[in-house]
Amino acid sequence: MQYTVGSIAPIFLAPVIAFIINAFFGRKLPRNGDWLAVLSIFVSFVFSARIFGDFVFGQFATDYYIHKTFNWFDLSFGTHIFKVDMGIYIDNMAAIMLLMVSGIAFLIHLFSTWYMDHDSKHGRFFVFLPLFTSAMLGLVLSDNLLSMFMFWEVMGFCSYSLIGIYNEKEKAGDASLKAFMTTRVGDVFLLLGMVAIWMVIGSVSYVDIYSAIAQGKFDGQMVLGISFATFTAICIFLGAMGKSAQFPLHVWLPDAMMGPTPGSALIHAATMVTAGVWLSLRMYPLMVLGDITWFIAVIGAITAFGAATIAMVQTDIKAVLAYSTLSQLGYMMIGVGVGSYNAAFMHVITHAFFKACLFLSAGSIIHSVHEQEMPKLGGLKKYLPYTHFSMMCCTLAIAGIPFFSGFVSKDRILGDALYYGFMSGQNPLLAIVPILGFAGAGLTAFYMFRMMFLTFYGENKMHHDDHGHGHGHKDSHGHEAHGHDIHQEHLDFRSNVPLLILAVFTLGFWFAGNVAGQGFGNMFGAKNEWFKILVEAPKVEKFVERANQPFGSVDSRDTTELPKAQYHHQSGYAGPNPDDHKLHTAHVVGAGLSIVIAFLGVLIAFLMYIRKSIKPLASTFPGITALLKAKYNFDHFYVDVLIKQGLFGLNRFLAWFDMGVYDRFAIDGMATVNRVIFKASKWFDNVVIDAIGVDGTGVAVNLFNLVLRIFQSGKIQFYFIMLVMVLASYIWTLNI
Amino acid sequence: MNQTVVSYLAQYEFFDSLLALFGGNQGLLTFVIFMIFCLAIVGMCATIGGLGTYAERKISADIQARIGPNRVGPYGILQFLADGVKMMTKEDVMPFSADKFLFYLAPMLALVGVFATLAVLPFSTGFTLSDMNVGIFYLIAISSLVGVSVFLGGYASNSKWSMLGGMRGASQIISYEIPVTISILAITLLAGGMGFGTISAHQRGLPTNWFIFHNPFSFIAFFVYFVGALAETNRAPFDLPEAESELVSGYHTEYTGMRFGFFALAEYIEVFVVCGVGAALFLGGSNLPVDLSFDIIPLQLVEVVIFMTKALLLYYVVIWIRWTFPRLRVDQLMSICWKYLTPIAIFNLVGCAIWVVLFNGKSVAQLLMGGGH
Amino acid sequence: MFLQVLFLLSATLTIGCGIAVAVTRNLMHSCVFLLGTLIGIAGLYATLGADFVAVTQIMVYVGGIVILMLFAVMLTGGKDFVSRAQNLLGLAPSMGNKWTFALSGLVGVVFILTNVKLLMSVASSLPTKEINNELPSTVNEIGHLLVKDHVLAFELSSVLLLGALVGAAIIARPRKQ
Amino acid sequence: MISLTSYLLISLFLFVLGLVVMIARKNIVAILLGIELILNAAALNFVAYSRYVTNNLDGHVFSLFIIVVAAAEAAVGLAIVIRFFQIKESTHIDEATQLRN
Amino acid sequence: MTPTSFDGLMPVVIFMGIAVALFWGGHFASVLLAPSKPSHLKSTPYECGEQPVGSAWSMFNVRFYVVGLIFIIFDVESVLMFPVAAIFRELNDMGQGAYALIIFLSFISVLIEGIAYCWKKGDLDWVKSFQVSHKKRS
Repeated sequence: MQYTVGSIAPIFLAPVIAFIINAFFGRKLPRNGDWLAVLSIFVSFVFSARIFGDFVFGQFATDYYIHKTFNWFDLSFGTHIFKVDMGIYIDNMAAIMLLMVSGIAFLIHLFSTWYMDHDSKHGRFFVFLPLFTSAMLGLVLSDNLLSMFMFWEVMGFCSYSLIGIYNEKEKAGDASLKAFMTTRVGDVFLLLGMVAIWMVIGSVSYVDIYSAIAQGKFDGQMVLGISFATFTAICIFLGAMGKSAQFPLHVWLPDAMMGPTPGSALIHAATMVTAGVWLSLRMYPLMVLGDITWFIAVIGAITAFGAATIAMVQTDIKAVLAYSTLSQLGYMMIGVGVGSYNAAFMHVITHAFFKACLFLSAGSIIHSVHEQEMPKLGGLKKYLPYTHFSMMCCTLAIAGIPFFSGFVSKDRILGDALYYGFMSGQNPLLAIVPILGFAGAGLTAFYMFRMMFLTFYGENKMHHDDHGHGHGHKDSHGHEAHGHDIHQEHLDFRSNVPLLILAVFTLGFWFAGNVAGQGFGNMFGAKNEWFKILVEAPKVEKFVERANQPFGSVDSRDTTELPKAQYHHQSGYAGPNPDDHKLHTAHVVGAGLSIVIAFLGVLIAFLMYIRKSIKPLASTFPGITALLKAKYNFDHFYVDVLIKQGLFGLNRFLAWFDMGVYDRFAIDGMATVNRVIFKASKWFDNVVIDAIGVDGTGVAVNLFNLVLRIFQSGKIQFYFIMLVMVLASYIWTLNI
Repeated sequence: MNQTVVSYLAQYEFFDSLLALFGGNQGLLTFVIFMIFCLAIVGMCATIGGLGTYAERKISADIQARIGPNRVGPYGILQFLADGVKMMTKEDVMPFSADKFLFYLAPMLALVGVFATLAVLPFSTGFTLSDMNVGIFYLIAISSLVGVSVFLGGYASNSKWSMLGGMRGASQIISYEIPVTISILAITLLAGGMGFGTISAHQRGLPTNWFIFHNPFSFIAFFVYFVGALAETNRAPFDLPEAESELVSGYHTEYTGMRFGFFALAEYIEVFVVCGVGAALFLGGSNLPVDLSFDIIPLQLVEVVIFMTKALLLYYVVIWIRWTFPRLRVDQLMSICWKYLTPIAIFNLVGCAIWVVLFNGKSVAQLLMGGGH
Repeated sequence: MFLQVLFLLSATLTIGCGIAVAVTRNLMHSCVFLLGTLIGIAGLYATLGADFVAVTQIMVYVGGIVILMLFAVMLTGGKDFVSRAQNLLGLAPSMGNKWTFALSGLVGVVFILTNVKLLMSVASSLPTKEINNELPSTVNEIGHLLVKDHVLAFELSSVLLLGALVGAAIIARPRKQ
Repeated sequence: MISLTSYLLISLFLFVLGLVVMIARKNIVAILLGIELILNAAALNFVAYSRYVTNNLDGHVFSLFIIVVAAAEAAVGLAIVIRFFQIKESTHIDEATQLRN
Repeated sequence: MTPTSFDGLMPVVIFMGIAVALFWGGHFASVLLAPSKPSHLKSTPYECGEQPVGSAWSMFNVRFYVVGLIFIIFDVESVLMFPVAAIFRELNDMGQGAYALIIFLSFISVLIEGIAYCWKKGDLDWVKSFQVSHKKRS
């Protein structure tokens, strides 16, 4: 197969072109150019599908990859090498990811043309949506951290714009700012990690990093008292945490549902949050080298469980889905942490499908009934049969019911986690990972079915109190909300067909190659386990001897040289390593356990909300419910404690210092100093105590204040001074 | 920065004996040769500038059916010497509220800006003082010093008339620089270079090879250039900065004596320079109408004469225009520049570019005669 | 020999006028001294064989930016204004006094020292190239670079200039009160 | 022969002068003058390196673009100054304390 | 023996030197030759016989600045076009004429956009700019 850049670039460029055209001429185009966006994503999808076909069904060996670079700039002279290459890097993982992103984005675009119809922000929405998608595709295509970081930031900007698209609503503005600022925290660390990597190996390309790891270039380097690899790995993982909304930096994601629902679908499913997981997977060798996988696993477990608990008490459909995303991201991180590379990536893919479908279904509901508070919904099944069907498929998938994709991927992760926590001889405290994981799985089943039952079953409350409530407070639709004659849903290629297509992919056998998923034998033969064959953690050794392909070259490597690896299910676990048996056991146990837990969760939900034989949570445990409703007070902590108490407090203190102390003692600035010194010397003989006690203090405070005032001056010229001084001190200290 | 008058002379044998005279010090010899030529050119230009004032008065008198200067020398031809002596002996008055530093600096800047342009003026193929690769571009650039000097002269006087004239003058000069530059850009595009040598080499031979006749666009470009050049040198009908009837004398109202003389000198030399540039760019420059296979110094002198003839003919046209057309209003001035000349100049540039691509750079004459060199 | 003379002249003009820009109180004079500095830098470019850049320097700066600055000084009165706002350290009543100059001088000295330190370390590792006095024309090569290697920057610079034109025209346009 | 270091020193000195202007003077136009000095110092460095270190004219192109950017910056900067002056009747930099009005 | 290529700059410096020398020479000549009887009235700025009121260094119309602004943008654009124009024929001879034309025309088109914008907004009108903008707003 001959690959040139021309056959890869359209994946990324088509949405960019759509973005540019829509940004400048969108208003003049019919329908604000939404068809253009859809078309461009379809072009991406076609090109991605070609790559996917070649990598998965074609003759490419398992570890085949395309890597093309061009020189971005080269400022090296003499012995100073300062050279940055940009390029594209496609391996199996990227091929799968590209297809997933472009495919789901295409369906979401298609759905959005229906959902955003007659919306005031229709045009702007279709400016940012293709850009968002293109940034994600570019991120997947990137061969180095730097260009990845650029796309990363573009995505950050796009998510900011999409979340805050109803910028006339204060809440949306706040949410978008929150998303932007919170991810910035992670990005700073990511940048730091990139700079650190650059300092050691002089490149941020993935393959360079892999080969540097293989060659041991990271060994023996220390920074801040910890090993360099650990330092960089932590920095990069913090970046991933910000983007993937892991535990301390998770606060932005639930608020991100302020935007239009398709935008949320894109953020939650295909693009934004998976970028962090993607980065962790790409940098997996570094994480292993830095020995922080246990940290990743713990963070993931906390996120998975914590988010699941919060999701139990949410009443907003989208909020439930948002917290379920958080929870599932936690599972992905658990997967990365416990070494279940394959399953973690598979969970990215499966989750993308069912979460996109869930969000689109929620969008469908909201668009149909203009309500998203679950207590006010109910009995929608007969009005929205297609939505109900697809949402039910996805719920089954996310809950981990066998035969569905979520079961396959999540339970592989959980099986590995079980092994990791109990059988691999790790620190016994790490048993918390599988415990929280399984608990979270049960909760997932519970809250998802709670959502389903409250929304689609029971009696329809919409007919009774039409005027009791206002609009759904999310999307400002053009038409009035009070005429709640819920229209019977018809099959429409823009509104339901995307849902149904996505629902098809919630079946497990697409990914696992057999019907049941792992742990129950291979009914249809292990050769269909394409996912396990194709995706594996990067083997860093093979990157040591590599040659850069120039950007314009045709990919001419002999692709059939290496046979495609075979995955033998039996031999895979029955190898010479005695641990393999334990692993197999763990998987079987884990699978069984999770099925039981999942059905338990469904049962409780059924009893609680259909049969009503168990009292709802709120009445049983009011305290816990309040805590959960407050989302563990994280927002309160960040806003009230960190910002209001900490930052504002510091501000107030400085202001008090400025106004109260400084102005009282030294109104005239330097003149007072002089006067006070003069007085002090004059009165030194007779009023020593007075001088020291009163004026001396004044002088001291004054001088101290002078320093403080300098730092708070707000004068641009002073900042020039500081800039130069800091730069100079930096250079002198580092002794460059 | 390659061809200079020194490198031209160096191909003759007497250069070596000259070099021996200077003890082999090539740098010194270069300097001396340049100095001689520079002084000669300055002398010539000063004379032309002086005669320009005379010619102006005489021609205007002819046009207005008067006699004009007729007392000093035969036909009053020594009038300009008398004027020069008069200026030198006039009292030097400076307004008490003037900015002394800038008051001195302004005429000097004008002189520097105008004189520096003379370095690249192509009097002949060999006697071009310095045929830089960026020749014409350099000329445009350095002559923009005049704009600064006009502004500073007006500012430094601290007189309302001067200030108004200075502001007007500066904005007029910079405005008209744009159509002029773009017209010259079209010629650069046709000639494939900015050096006067390159441009001249493309116009060798019969007048059909001149750039003015190269294609319809360059024909228009010449007139755009000429009008723009008139305005850049503050000549009538664009002499608003020094409009006698409105602004007394514009930016040099407060200048007397020698410094006024320098402003006037700079202005007249600049007119000569833009006429020379027009001749060199559009009218074939110093090229003989026939291609000769040999090159001797007298031939260069013939070329100088050809160049001067063309330049002075343009100079005559400039004076002619001054006494024929009424002065523009200031809003007309601006609209002519920005709404007529600049779009036309851009149109010409685009046309020339397309012409070069379509007809492979051949001129109309070459196309008509089928081929060319 | 001539090159050295030209270099010395240009360097003197550059540095001398640069100092004058910094210390002259009259803003109009500052602008005129800036003109000297810019012409000096053009001379330095010329000694480096960068004829096109040198002429561009004169064309854009002398013909354009300085005139624009002179206009701006004229339009803002060119006077020293006493700020009503509170100043840094309660110093600096108007445009620069001995305190600010002392402070900036200190900063400048620190900066020079730092840079000299950097230069010392870099200069040793700098490769030296054969310097020839016969320089080919830079114009053609710059032209080729502009249409080949830097064509995007070339086209984008026109957009930048358009943006600057539109933005500045909007800001500066006379408005009806 | 003139060495690279002499150019670098001139450019360094010019940069520092620009810095001094930007720090010490209070008129916004004067600060813009300082910025011009700094930009020129940078452009000079580019050309000097282009002549003495590299074998191509990329440095020239870079300084061309610096000049372009400087022109754009001066145009917009001075427009802002003029507008500022129309509002505040002053060009003192410390008067610039508000983002609106 | 060939002269060094920098010699081409020498006439420029010499001419500038001559200009400065001529200026100061003329100045000193006039100092020597001209009478000097300064008086206050003589050194008053000329205002057709009226007593000048106030300084001339007052604020001017902002239109001057707008003209300068348009000029500088066009100036810089033409500067950038010069090297491209200089090699245009060369490119055409190399068979890249169409490419060069596209590059060149796309650059110029932005220039034209600039002038069209200013034209439309009335920045090119010297006197009428107020009325035009007034009309447009009301």
